[in-house]
This record gives sequence, structure tokens and C-alpha cells, in this order.
Amino acid sequence: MIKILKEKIDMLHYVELLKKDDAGAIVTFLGEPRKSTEDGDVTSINYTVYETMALSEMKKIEQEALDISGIKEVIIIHRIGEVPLQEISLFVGISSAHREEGFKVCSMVVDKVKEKVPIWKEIKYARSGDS
Amino acid sequence: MIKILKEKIDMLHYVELLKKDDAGAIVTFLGEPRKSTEDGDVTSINYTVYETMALSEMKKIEQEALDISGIKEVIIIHRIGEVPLQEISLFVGISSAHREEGFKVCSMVVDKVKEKVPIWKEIKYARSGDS
Amino acid sequence: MMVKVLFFAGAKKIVEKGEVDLDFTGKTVLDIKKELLEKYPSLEASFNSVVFAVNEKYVTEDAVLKDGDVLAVIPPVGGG
Amino acid sequence: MMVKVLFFAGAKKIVEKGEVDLDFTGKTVLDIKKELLEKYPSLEASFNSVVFAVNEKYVTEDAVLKDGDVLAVIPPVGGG
Repeated sequence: MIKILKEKIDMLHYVELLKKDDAGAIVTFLGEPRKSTEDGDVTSINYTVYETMALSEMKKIEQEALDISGIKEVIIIHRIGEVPLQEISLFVGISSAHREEGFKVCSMVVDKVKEKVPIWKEIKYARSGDS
Repeated sequence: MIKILKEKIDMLHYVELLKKDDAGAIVTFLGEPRKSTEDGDVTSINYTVYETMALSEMKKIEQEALDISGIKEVIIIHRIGEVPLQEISLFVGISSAHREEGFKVCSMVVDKVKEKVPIWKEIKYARSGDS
Repeated sequence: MMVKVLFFAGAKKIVEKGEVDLDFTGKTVLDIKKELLEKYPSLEASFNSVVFAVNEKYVTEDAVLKDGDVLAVIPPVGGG
Repeated sequence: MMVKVLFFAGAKKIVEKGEVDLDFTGKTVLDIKKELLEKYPSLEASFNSVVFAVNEKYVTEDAVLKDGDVLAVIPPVGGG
């Protein structure tokens, strides 16, 4: 399953969808806007998207992951618009028979999302305005 | 944080505890009893524990993970007693500045829990009784 | 031939619009890249790091365009 | 000297109790392993794959025991 959402990501809902009788491992990745000292006072990140192409790239990444042996279910959800600190911007969840392929594929999917999906971030600061 | 619990693991609660302003990535692992064709009709797994030693081994694993650069928070929760299919027996959550160390350390922690923590499983089948 | 060009993120801010219809006389993505630079010289700095998609698929700069294609100018992506 | 021995999982089922107090005349974990095998011959198969902990820390078989130690017989663990 892939989705681009404007609202908060309900993680628990997607984790329930990942549970399968024949899956022993679920690996999830949650990406969140991060505040680092060098960045100054980040309050949120605004994500914009080329939506039709983003969905088609996410679909490709999902299919490549599902084609790997042992992978039972793949969920990729990206939130767009303004995402505050400590809220989830990206959810990737993989359920698999064993943990080894779960970790490998979850990491691979996150890398590909960050490399291929046309989504851009603009950091919002507390004082100044935009980056 | 480490815990051994007899009741259901409230994943969302622990994910909230992993969120930090300076963490950009949360990687979680959920282990569940798994049904595979060669096992027959598994309905649940009963986990037993050498509790004092298990807690001390988990504490060591937590500390080794926290000592790795970029790791912000480590949560390891093992459920014991009877755990049905599709319920979580092991939750490992890592929050980190960047995703690379999150995946690496989450996978390392799960490996160590499975290798070092004195917990044993006994598979329960639908028909016969015990394994 | 007519090509629709889409701009995003930083490039969209420079051009001050999300899309333009371009009456294009060249052949490849590289040709249209040059034409866009003539039309919007301030894109030059950002054009060092952009890639292109035609009809929602990533292409190299030697890809040949046809009438009615949608070309997207894709600055470095940053999801996650 | 007295040593408390703890059994878990399969070993506990064979011995039919979780712990025994043993009046032990040897010195090392290997000595006590042999003594346990004499006392409970049916442990033999499972003893190929057990490891030991003394006072909640994994030890090798040459570890020296002292009076009052708690020795745990640890079958292959399987958490997760």
C-alpha cells in the first residue's frame, strides 16, 4: 500500500495492516522533522510534491520490495504540507517471514523514497520565516 | 528503557517515548509468533524467562546501543507468557539523528536479544497440545 | 511543437509559476534546458543540480521530446 | 560447599523442578556439569547445547565456583 496524505499518519492503523499469520517480523521506519543545533530553531518542515509522479515512483518502489523473497507486506506513507517536530512525515513498514530481510528491505525502501520520489522540503524556523 | 511484561505491548505508547526534537529517524522492530506451513497449526507461543538475568542482559544491550554515536533513545520490551499469533512478543525501538545508525543499531539489538537474553519459547498447536 | 514545463520547489520560486507552455523548436531535453536558461537566466545556479522527468518518468538529457509532452524540472528531492 | 542450580525450559521439564540445592565437591562449572549428569542422566542430550551462568552472568566451563553461588543451566535461548 502506498499513500500521500495531508493529515497526521495513524501509525497504529498501518501496523495492524502489516500483521500476518505467516510474518514473524515487522520493521518500521518513522521519519520526522529534526532540530539540530546547526539548523537553528526549526519548528516544522513544509513538504511539497509532484503528486502523480510521486505516486508512480512509490508504486515502483513498493513492487520492487514485494518481489523480494520473504516479504509479505509493504506500506509506504508520505505526509505532505506542514509537518511539526515530533510528527511523522514518512512511514515505511515491512512485514516479512524473518527479520533479516525485513531490516534490509525497510532500509532499501527508505533510501529509494528519499532518492526517487519527487517531494521537496522547506524548513520553517521559529523567528525568521523560510529557509 | 527495558521491560519484561506479562500483558500486551502498547506500541504507540513506546513510540511516543522515542520521539525527540533532535531525532530524525525512529526504527522499530516487532517480533510476533509466526505460523509457517512446516510448523503445523501454531496458535500461540508461550515464553518463559529467567527474569533477573534477562533484565540484566537487556540492560547491557541497551547501554551498548546508547553508547553508539547518534543514538538518542533505546527501548526494549519483551512480553512473556502466552502470546497469540499477530500479537507482539518483542518490541525494539531506536531513535537516532539519522536513519543509517537507526537501522544498524535496531538490527544489532534484536540480534543480541535473541542471542543473549534467557527467554525460551514453547510453541502451542491447535490440536495436539505442546511441542 | 508545444511542451508543458513544470517547476517545483526552488525552481518554482525563481520562475514564479508552477508551469509554462513552451513553443519549443529543439529536439532533446538538453535543447529545452538551454531554451529555459535563455528565458529564465536566474535558473542557472539551480540547473547544476536538477534532473528531468518526461510524462512522470525520469529521463536523461538526450531524451527526445515530442509534441504534447510534459517536462518536469526536478530539483534535488528531499522526502522522508 | 552448597551451590543452587536453576533449570529452565527443556531441562526443567526433564529434572521436573526449577531448582535444586547441591552439595558440591568439585571446583569448576565443568565439574558440576558432570555431577549433574550423574544425578540426572536424561539431561545428556540437552547438555550438548546448554551454556551456564553463575550469579546471572554467562561463564565458560572452566569458571570456578564458590559456596553459595547460583548456577543456571541455560538451554538455547529463543526470545523475540
